[in-house]
Amino acid sequence: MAHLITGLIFIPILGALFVSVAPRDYGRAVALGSNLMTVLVALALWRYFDPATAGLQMITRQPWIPNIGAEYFLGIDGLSLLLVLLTSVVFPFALLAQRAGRGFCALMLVMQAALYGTFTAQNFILWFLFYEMSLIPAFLLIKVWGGENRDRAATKFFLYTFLGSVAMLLSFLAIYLVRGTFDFAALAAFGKSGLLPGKLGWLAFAGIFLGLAVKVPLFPFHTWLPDAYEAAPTGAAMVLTGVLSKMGVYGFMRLLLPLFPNEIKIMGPALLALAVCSIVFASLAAWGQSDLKRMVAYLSINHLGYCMLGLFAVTATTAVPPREAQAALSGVFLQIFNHGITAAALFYFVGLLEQRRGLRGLNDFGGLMQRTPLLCGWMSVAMFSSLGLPGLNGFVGEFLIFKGSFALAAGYTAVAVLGLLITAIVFLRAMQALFSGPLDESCRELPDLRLGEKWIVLPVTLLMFGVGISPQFILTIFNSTVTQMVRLLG
Amino acid sequence: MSNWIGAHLWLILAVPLAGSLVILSLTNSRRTAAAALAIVGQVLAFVLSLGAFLPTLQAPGYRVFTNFTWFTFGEQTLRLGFLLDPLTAVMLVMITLVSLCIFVFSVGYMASDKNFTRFFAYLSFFSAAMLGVVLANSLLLLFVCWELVGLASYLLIGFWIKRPSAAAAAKKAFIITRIGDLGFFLGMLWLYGQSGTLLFYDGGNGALESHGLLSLGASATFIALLLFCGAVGKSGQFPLHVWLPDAMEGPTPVSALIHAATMVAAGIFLVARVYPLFSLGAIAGVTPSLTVVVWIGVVTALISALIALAQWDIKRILAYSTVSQLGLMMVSLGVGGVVAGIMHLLAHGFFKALLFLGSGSVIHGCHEEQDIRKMGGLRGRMPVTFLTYAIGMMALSGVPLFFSGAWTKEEILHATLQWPVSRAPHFLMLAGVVLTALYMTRQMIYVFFGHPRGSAEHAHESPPVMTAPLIVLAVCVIAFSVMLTPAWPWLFRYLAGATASFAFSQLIQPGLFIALALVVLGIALGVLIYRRPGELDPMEQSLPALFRFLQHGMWLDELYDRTVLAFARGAARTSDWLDRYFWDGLVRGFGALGSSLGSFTKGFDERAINAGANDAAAAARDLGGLISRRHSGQIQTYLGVVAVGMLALLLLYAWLT
Amino acid sequence: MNPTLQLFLIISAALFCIGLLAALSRRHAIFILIGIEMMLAAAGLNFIAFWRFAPQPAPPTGVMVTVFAIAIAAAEAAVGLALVITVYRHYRTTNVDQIDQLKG
Amino acid sequence: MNSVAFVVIAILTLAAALAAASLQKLIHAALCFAAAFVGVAAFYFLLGAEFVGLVQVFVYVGAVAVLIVFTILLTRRDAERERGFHWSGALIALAIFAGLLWAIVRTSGLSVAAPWIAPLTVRQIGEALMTDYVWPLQCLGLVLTAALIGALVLVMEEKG
Repeated sequence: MAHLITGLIFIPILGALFVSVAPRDYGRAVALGSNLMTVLVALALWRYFDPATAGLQMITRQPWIPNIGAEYFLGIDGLSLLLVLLTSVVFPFALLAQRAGRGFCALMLVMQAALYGTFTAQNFILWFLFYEMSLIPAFLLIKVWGGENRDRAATKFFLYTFLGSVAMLLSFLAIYLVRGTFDFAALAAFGKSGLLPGKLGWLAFAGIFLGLAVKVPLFPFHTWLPDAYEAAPTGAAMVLTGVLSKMGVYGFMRLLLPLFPNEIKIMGPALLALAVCSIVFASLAAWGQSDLKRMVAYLSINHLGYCMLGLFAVTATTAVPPREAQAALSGVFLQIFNHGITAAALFYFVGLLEQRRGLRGLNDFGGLMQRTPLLCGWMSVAMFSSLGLPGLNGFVGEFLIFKGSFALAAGYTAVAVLGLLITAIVFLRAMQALFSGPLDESCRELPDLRLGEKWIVLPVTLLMFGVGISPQFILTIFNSTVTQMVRLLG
Repeated sequence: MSNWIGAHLWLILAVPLAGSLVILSLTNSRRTAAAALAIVGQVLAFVLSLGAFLPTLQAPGYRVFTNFTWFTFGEQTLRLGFLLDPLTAVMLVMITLVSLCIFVFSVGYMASDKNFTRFFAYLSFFSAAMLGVVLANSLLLLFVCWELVGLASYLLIGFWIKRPSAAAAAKKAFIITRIGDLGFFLGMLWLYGQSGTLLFYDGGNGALESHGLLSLGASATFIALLLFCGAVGKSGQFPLHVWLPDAMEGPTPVSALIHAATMVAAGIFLVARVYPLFSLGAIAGVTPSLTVVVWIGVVTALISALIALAQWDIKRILAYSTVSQLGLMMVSLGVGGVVAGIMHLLAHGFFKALLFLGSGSVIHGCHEEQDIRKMGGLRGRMPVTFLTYAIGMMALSGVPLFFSGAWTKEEILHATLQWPVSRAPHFLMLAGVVLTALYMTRQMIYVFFGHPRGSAEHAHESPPVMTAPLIVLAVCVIAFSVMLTPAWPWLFRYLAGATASFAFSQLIQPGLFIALALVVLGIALGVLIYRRPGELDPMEQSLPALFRFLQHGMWLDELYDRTVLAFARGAARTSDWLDRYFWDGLVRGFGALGSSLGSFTKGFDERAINAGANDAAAAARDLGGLISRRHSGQIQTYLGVVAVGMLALLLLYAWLT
Repeated sequence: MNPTLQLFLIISAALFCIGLLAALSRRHAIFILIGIEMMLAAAGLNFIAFWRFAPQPAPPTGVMVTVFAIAIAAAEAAVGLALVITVYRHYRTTNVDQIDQLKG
Repeated sequence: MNSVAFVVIAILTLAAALAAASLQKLIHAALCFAAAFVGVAAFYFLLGAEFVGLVQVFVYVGAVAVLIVFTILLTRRDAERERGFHWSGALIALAIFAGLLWAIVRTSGLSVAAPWIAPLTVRQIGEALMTDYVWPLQCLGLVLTAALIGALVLVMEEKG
């Protein structure tokens, strides 16, 4: 049982090896097979996970390089399990979405392993190893299989995230030199009384913040994202937005919040302002886009902004009422999951449109509802989920985030609510341009959803409805983790 | 029975919802099945509503609720619930009855539409969502259903998807109501934060009960005003009323459903439902929030009645009339006449549905013509439509005794008279009564009297499937007036939670004469002015500028377009630009700083040693080249960057120690 | 006066910077390689010096690292020079200013 | 430790290194490079790491320097004389040297004299290599093999 997590990490790596030696036409099948196994393992993890216990579970702990405090230390709590499940959902979805060769599949699997590792590692060295390991496949996926401007986008993506990582690594080296451990839990214990003294503490905070803010991304470090998502192939874009962006949010929760509670409290208003800027500017920028993929990319920034808003609101006030903090954090957790599913689905649909039409500008389509009603219907579901319509998954998370953040930081929240409005405008504008009006000449021959595509869309859509109508099954996973986090903050 | 229905209130909305889902999964060719399913679902909902209505008659102040846990987060639970009280019960009956008529009418009206099944799926969904709004015992559940109502109206307004104008109107409706909903959302969050619950009634712990209200304190005013924003959006109050006339792009049954029974009533219902929040801390029935409600209502009622005078589209006239009547209801709620407002809402639901369906019948008969200038003389060609329409018109204008609108208007005017703050609303509403009679007379004359113009020459009466609902609704309008007379104030007392008795002497009240005089004045004025209907409106002849001003809805759309929208679009463009050039540049600037130091390897000696004094332009060009050269793959540049990074680290070390 | 650790470190720093100078300033690929080798040697010198001046008895870690570093440097030099020859054949030049195909 | 020897070696090494970095003719630079590395090896001897010093001489002077000379000869058409020099590189190098110097000087506890030391025998090193460092050794073997093959492939490819 304790080795389930190890299995989770190594199955995709083995899968990647098998994919690269498999016959050319079977690469994707092998990759999907490997994903089936990881889904089963993830389900087993879920089955054996005890939601009533707050701390780490299913711990695997082996010494690795004792000289530098590196350990092979894996374990899951509610947050980790949530992200592991998300990874296990999004990767098969992405692999099914993209008709791809062996190289693509192998890289995707390596990235999957890295993500599982990132979400379960409890020692910085191990975590950082996985964190960086995900970067290289992502870079290559954009660079080799990307669309227009892929070279520029890939380099930009790599440079931004890598510089962020370097800053983070340096900060952790400083922490290690002072505290002598890389263990998250041990470091968190120092956090309350100040992890590092004076200037050094601020510097380390800034470094880690920078690394994570680039990854999320948080305004104004987000400019790599639209380029990268625009250039990335559909499958990679789905994974980038669905899971990779969550590494940053996860990092904020796992590292910054417990390790630097004092610094983050002092910086609270500024951080909240950045989150609000993320929300408002990104949605406005999405309004200004005519390329569907770029538009969805900007909305992705906007939605992660909600996560950041909830997260920073929890830390922004000196005396945090536990009720509100629990609401905000639960909302952030739910939003992580919801955004992963919904944004991936949106990229999938944009990919379908692009695949059929060859273009993906807002004005390259028109009147699709008459020609492809099913595609339009399902895509609308994803769009409404993203704009936070009640009954679909997006609403529950956003409601909880805003419930918490409104009580904790009312002014910021009131501005952030504008994001909800602008998101609605952006999506309705897109729907108007794509679906309604007279049928565009160029869209006369577009086929509707094929059988295989229906089966790909169905589970994800069901999940959207499921979470929207009865979110309890997701909330149960992390309720005790949230409670514990709030208690530590208070 | 009463216990059973109290515990199974969810069935009332589940039936149409299930119907809608089943219809959605049908193929386009299963038209009969779709219509049958929708109507059966609606009949069932109607029967269940009656079943819910009956027990509420037992005792004054009847209230039953069932609460349940939606989900648990952290250590708290979020609870939702369903509620049955007189307010809910009468709304249920009204909504299901009117919807039923509209469903039957649609079978005829939409008979030739390709997407017949989809239409009925949407209609059922709309009805389910609206029933949810009425049944909710939790502000959150109310909000959820409220948004779903918005979605359904979006789908229905934009139903004729090929028309770009329909798509634009649908978008406008959704976005403008969502502006109001943001206020609603914030108000809900605030209320939740303050009182810790969103349930209305929870055995003494609900937000509307003494315990919850006590915890609000001074914030109640703000919460109430924020919630009122939602009502302003949904009920088309000034300044967010602009979506409602445009929403006429949808099929006529949709207009009837949205403008009569359901969506627009939601805002009034919301204010009535959370009335304890508005009236918290009232002195003689006046609070700041209620005062805002009154003035918004007054402005809305007058503005839209004036605009209605200058419209040519038969449905737009009705739409502005709806806005005006909703304003009247808001005034009523604001001055403390909650019951009067709700009664007017019910009465309005019936007669406005009747008018819209009648206009649908007219449009259908005139081959999809909506311009009243091209109608005329339909009195003889469409007798049933004419008669029922006349009944609706008289109810709307407020002709006393047999028409429901008169009694409720009289109640409202009576309530405004007692408002301690100002008499102005009372007199302005009296003016509104005259205006209403005037524009309805104008419409009647243009449509049904005079000589046929344009397509009206080939007009024909609609099929029975369309006229039958008209007759049913007309009968309802007249029958309903019995329940509204002050002689037997049964409904009034029922809603107010008191018992009623019959007193014939109450039938004739002095206020009635004033109202009668005003209505007669309005109609007479109308007949006088519009006695010769033609291409040119009399007002257009005498006051062309004013007419154009009113015809274009006081240029409000244009005003919004030039100010708010232009600003927002500019902001969107600016943030896109900032993103591409400024933020990107700023962040990369730091990188550029490092790497230009690195790529100095090349730039430095060329510029400083070899070149000497160049002119400024060349220097600028070189600088551009310097930055773009960062992308060239020179190993030494990279090495230089690394070295500069090391220098930076050394400096950092110096700063730290 | 016997040389102290400080002196060795200064020498090592000087050697490193000379290597850096060669790697940054010269345009010939072979000079860059030479520069890199010098920087590596400077690092090795540091390791040995720290080992020598550490409180005794010290484990021979510094020595071992240097041995390994030398071996790796040799490998690196071999590959680097092979690259130089290949590039020279390809472009007929070894001047790195004219080789900018490593565009990212 | 002899301070005279130290000064002499230091001057020779640094001078040779500087020459290697700045001489115009490549072949001269390569020879100076070899000399500088002999100097480094001498430092190793001075510090009591005779084995490392020997390895340094064998590997650098015996192998790498020869390789460099061969390469120069192979590419000599172009490599005769090298023109460009980036002065900014010198600036950066100087700045870094200043920074390092500053850091070294202000770090306290570096002005220690060398303690007495038992000579480090080759046997000890061999034992360490085969026990504590056996894994790195194996990995290094792999790296060297890979480098060998890689270099061969790189150089041969053109002919095929």
